[in-house]
Amino acid sequence: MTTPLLDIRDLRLVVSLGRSAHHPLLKGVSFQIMPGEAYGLVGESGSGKSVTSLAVMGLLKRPLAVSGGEILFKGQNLLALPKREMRRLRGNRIAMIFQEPMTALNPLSTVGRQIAEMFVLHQGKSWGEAEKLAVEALGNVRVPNPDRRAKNYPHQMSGGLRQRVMIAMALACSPDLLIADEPTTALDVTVQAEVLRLIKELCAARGTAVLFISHDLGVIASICQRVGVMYSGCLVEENETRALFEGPRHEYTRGLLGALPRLGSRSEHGRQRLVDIDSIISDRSKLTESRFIAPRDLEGSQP
Amino acid sequence: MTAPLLQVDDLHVRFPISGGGLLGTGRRALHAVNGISFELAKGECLSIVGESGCGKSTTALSILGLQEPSEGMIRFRGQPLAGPGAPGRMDRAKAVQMVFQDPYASLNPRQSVRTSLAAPLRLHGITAASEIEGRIEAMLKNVGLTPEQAGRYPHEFSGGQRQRIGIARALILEPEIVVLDEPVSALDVSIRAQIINLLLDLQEKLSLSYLMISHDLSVVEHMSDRVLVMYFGEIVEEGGWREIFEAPTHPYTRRLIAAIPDPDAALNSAAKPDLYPTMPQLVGRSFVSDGSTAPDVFTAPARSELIEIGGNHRVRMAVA
Amino acid sequence: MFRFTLRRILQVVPTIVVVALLIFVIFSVVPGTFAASLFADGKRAADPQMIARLNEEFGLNKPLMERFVTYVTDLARFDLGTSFRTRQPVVDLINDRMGASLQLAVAAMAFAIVVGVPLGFLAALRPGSILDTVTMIGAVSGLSMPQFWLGLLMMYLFALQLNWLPSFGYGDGSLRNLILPAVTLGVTPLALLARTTRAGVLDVLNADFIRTAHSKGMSEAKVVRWHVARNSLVLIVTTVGLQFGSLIGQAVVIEKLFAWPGIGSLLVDSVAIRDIPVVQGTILVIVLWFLIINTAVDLVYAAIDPRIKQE
Amino acid sequence: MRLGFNFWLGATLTALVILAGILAQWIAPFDPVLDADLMSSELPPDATFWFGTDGQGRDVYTRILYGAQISLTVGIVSQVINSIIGVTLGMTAGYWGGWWDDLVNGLTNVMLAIPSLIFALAVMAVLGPGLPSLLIALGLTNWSWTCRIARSSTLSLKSQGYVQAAQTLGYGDLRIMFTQVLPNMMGPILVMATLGMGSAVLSEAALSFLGLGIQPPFPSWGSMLTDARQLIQLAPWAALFPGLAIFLSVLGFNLLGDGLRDSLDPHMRTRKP
Amino acid sequence: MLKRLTLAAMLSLGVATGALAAGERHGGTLVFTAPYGSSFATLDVQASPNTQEEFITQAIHRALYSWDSNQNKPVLELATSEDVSEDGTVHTYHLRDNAVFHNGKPLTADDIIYSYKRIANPKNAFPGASYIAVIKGAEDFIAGKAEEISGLKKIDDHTLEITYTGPINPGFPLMQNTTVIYPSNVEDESSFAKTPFGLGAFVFKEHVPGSQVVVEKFDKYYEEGKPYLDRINIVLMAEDAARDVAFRNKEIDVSILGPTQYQAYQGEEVLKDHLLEVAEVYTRNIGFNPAFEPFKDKRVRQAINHAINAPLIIERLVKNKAYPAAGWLPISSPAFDKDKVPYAFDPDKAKALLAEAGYADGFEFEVTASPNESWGVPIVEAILPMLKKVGISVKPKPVESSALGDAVTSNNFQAFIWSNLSGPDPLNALRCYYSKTPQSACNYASYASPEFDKLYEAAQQERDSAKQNDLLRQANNIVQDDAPVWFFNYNKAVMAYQPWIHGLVPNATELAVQPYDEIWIDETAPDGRK
Repeated sequence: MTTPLLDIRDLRLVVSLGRSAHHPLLKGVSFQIMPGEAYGLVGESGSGKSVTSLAVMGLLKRPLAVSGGEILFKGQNLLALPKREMRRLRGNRIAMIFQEPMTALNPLSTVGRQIAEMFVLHQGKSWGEAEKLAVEALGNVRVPNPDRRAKNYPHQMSGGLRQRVMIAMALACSPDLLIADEPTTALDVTVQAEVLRLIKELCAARGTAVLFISHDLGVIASICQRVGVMYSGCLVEENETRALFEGPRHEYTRGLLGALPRLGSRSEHGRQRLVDIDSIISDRSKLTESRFIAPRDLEGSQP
Repeated sequence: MTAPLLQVDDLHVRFPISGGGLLGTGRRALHAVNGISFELAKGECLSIVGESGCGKSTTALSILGLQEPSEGMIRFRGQPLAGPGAPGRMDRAKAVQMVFQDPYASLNPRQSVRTSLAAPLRLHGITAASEIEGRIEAMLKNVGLTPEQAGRYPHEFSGGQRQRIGIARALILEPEIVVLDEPVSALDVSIRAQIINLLLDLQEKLSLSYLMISHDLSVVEHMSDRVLVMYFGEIVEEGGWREIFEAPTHPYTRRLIAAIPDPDAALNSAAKPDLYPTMPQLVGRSFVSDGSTAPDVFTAPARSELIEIGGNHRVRMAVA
Repeated sequence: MFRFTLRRILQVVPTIVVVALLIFVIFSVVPGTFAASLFADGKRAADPQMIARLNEEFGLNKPLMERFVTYVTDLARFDLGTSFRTRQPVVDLINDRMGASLQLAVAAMAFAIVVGVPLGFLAALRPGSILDTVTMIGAVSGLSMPQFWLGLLMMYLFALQLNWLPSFGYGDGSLRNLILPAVTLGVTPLALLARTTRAGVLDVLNADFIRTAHSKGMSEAKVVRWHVARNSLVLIVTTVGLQFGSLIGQAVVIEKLFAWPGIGSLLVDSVAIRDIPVVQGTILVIVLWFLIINTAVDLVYAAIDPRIKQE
Repeated sequence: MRLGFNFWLGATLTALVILAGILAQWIAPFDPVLDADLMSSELPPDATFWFGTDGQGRDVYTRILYGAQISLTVGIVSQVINSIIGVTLGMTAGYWGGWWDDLVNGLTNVMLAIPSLIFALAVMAVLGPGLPSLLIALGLTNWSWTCRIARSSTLSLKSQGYVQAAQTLGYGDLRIMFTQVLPNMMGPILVMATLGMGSAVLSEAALSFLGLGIQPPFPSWGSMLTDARQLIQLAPWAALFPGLAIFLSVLGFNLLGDGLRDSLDPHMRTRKP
Repeated sequence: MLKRLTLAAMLSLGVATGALAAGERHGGTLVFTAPYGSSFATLDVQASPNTQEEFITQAIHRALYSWDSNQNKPVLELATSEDVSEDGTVHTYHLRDNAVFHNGKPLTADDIIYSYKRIANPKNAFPGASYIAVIKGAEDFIAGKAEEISGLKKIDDHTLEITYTGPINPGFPLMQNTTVIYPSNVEDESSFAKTPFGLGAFVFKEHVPGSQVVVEKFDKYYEEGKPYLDRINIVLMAEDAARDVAFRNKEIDVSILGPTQYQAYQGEEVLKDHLLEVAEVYTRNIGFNPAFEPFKDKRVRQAINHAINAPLIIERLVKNKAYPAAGWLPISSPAFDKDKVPYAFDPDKAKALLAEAGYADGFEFEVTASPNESWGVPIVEAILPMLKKVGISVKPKPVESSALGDAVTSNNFQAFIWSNLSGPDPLNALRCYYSKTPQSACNYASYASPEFDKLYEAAQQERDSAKQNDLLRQANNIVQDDAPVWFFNYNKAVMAYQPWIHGLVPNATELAVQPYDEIWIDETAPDGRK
């Protein structure tokens, strides 16, 4: 049995609303990601999936704060790491791409320079060298005319290209873990498909593990080997992707899957009603109190 | 033969873009919609799909009178709805209404639900307080809200509830056509199903005609009777939902469908290609674009036409 | 960039034309004449013949349309006319004063930038700190002070009580004379700059791309140097430009108080004696100055921000 | 809406000014104009004359109380005029667009290019000194920022669903502007007006200094300060208290405006110059 | 009458020139102030009617006559003597033969003819043309109807004959700064505005616009041993407060004081001994418009004069920097009646007079006023409660200074408050009450009194100055009795000077204007200025 690359243990997060009042955002979340594995976190808005990723990156800002648990990366607790050490990991070993590629890039700096920063920061390269490597990195994410594109500013690029720049930046130092927070939500479907394929292929080639966050079950299914379903700050179910789609155990997961209009599922005879999630879930407020359903509970073994 | 409920004939919309020329006064025209034509029948749900910037929203806005067409006719029951001889806002309001995409931006934060629903009624000559109250109550019930919630303000509602209010507002004047602009794309997955169900129920109950704008093909497949695929201002393919989804012909349509991240397809990687048989051979004809490179939006597109390739199924080809 | 520059410069033309028309209209209905103002101090008896003679000399008894045509044709030849009082070309008068005005404006702005921008920057980097609180209280107080009151206080403190600086006037144009008026005039732009810098830096710090920068593993100092500085510059440059552009106009009160021989006091004095060509010329120059600075700012802006040129 | 300390401090100061203005008739111990005894001129503050007397022997405290009326009138009326002009032009320009928008934009650029103090100076020269002239002068000079904000707010509101919905429901343009657009941009307009009140009070002082403000015997703070600057050595209180009154009331307006803005939109921090 | 003036003059002279015996010292820099605006309009002083330019004139230029502050009358300046014809209209001037312009040209009669023609030239529209108009034939020249001024006749280089329109004293008009003599050999007249050449004791050196004019000693000045100073900086400084600070900082050598500063300086040990005071020839007054119903009645006008406590206002508000006015002509006027008492402050009498006139319940009127602190809105504010006590409501109607002249000369007022020239020539001063003087000229209160006219016309014809003054004194008393105005005060001008300054004179026409060639600086001056 290999050690997990990322091992999140009972992570708790709060948003402080004043001197003593706290509102819990994560109520004890645990999951592991193996080296090279693509793990998906799926959930609706406010379920806590994005803050989980920010906690791993150490990018939580007030009023958000970790109130308990551990985040072990290669056995090292990131929460206890000195700032300087954490900086050395960030970008280098753990990289992240964000949802909005327009605002996530500095509008006043060329994309080439923004990629080059990675090489300067983590590999101690000179700017000249770094810019050359940046062009190479752009080529790697299949941006046509990379040397010309490197001199472009973000606004001169389409959304898809910008997201490729983000990917090039994130993968510049061949990190062990890539966190992708809804990286395709703002993109058109055809572009989304290309970006997803790119992430999948590049990570596979580098052996980079992926923590993929999305509200879209289809996207998750097309990229991840394992999926965790989050609801209201809790992980309610976790399973291998196929198993989860074919046999959801938790009532929330069942409701979610049933509520999804699926391509090709429309029958000959008129339109059928979709499953109303509220008709499946007996009581939303009790959802998170029910037991977390993990695969080992069902099969007694781990993948 | 009676006129179709809604008839769009050779609709063009061009936007003047300032900023050209030395003084910024030079104008170019952005061709947003390039001569599209379609009809909407009573009780039908017609969807327009396409990616951002393809002109689908502009088309909808033209029908609603929010965007002046540059050319072409829009007729409602044979009467012009836009352009010369068009009726005033008041008449159009009773013919076409719209449900907006963003439930957070589509309700006036300073008006209670009751005000939002009562004001249009008053505007259209219904002044009796009891009648107004009655219709509001009935409408709220229709969309799954309680009459007690009428006094509340938008911020007191969840996203799904807001969308219900938006639907209620669109329906309060009892229009025959409802334009649905991405009606569920801003909603959480679990809420989507409820709103889709509600829309389908209301269509049946009130015998509404829907014109839906969407990029979400799974929703489109689920709800539509007919589908128009738009690409850079033109309809590239048109047909019944079955034709479009089971026998997509235009390369763009095929790309679009192939790109849908569908869990079933993803998990059964073998399934997808089988869905689409090889492209039908159309002798002497070729596609103007395969939808992989963007055409210049500042010039009118190359000449092409829609070719009938089967019952109720047409696809755009270059003029031979 | 050339086209952009040319276009921005040409866009100034209609504005200046409208301003020219506007001030002609305003000052054609202003009560009082220069000739009558000669008797305002009561030091000589009014002389109707002389008033009539002067009014004729200045063409004030011609019909309004005729005067308007003269005004416009003169302007078209960049001729601002001749002063009633000094009988010199208005351009010369303004030339004489422009140096002092620029000195004052540049000194005030330099003071505001040198003090305001670093304060705003530091305040933004440590929001809620004592420095931040003090800076922001100082800034809002600075914006709430009647300028001439502040100038008077400074005059009495630094010139009379402490005897550190000369209290008034241009003197031989040395820095010592410049300090008090420049500091007084600089307080408002200083307060504004401190506030906008803070706000601008805070906005940048909250931007998504700063989160990206942090996610790259950048240190705080590098984030500020590589990403915050340049991006917040856009707002700072705009504020500096707007302030600098309007400073000459705002300096009227300070110039009056400190007897500073700039075009602001020229304007006020000329209004008082109804020396209309000077009034019109001075306002036009002040407006032109504002427009030039703003155009320059736009160009700098475009140099900083590549998005502008594409608008 | 969370309102911070600044807002409450500003609100308190503003409330004090308003109270002083409203209650002046009852709480002022003297008449601001007629109770002038030259024999008791330039007296330092004491139990009778809380803030001392001025060169005319009038009670400075009384005049400050009455001065609040003038300052408030100047601040509020000029800003109401500014807001009406700015909102009307900005909203219609943003809503209708086209040549009207171009025209309003051009006009706004012209107004921005003329420093407001200079424009006010010109208007005052034409109309002559006095309160009505001052209200007009200050009311005509500062609408351009309001206009810009109204225009950009309208542009963004115009694309909001509820405005489009109102259009499809058959509302007329004016009805949409007044029921859908205007109420939803009142926040920033109110902020502009509040901050504008402060600058109007300061402008009044500056114009008084240049001899073009409200003229005596009206006890406006600006003219009190201007008159008293001659007495700065003989009767410093006559200059100190009006100066303080201006400072504190403008501070009040500014803090109030800042507080409102921070609570309305934390991103709208950049203040108009 | 001269007694009172000389007394006042002597007092101040004693202070100012008391050290004369110690011996005048040559050298040094005088920092003088020009307090009437923030700029000099032009260096071409013929073109400027402003007091501000007199500070330059005084240094650089000379006119045919000059004002002798000690004798309190105009005296010959550029001529050593004059012959006057029997009827008093023809004056033959014998010009100084040692007077040289700064550009090297010696003074001749041509320069004077040239200068007067330039001033009267209709194309120039110079304000001084009105003064030249006293020369015969000048009116036609000004109107453009003649090529020459017929009254100007050159006898030889140093003899000039001038024929006047009447038996006037030409000293008053021809001593003005707008009638100074320029050299006739300058080609480009526009250069007068940049590099002026004159006959004065100082040569123009530098003009820093908006700041100062610097002049330096002229070696070939016609008066032996003068000037004493090497250099004068004439500094612009209009703000009282600024001047006060600068004076206390010893940055300037003289300062004209406002009322509050006068009071402050009097109270300060180091400053109080160096104040030069003089009764200037201006009368502050509120003019009543007889077209306004209540003012038709003499009793109402007298009542107002009785109702206002002018001495109190002068003491408290004007800080004693004025003399209560007894009538129109001021203390320094040769026709001043020292026995005439001012209107007494007597509210009861005022009420009685108002009741007699039918205004027992009072009335309301507006006073058009500029912001001037000594004769503007503040004074109206001060009379407001006083008149209220007799039932009259006063409303100030504020106007800008520049609009005051317009309002008054166009007869568009109920009442106005102003300061008006009432000297030094009493004949000219009382012209403003002569019924044939147009309202717009200076008969602002539209005064018309047959008795006054008779006395005035007699005075016009009288060649003997003592008799003339006697006639004018009687005429002045008629005006006082009729009260067409409220007689407020005569200005007391006060100049503070640094202790090392000597040679200042009490100039009743304008204290701020001083004969620079008389001034000298002693050893106690600061180093930079010695």
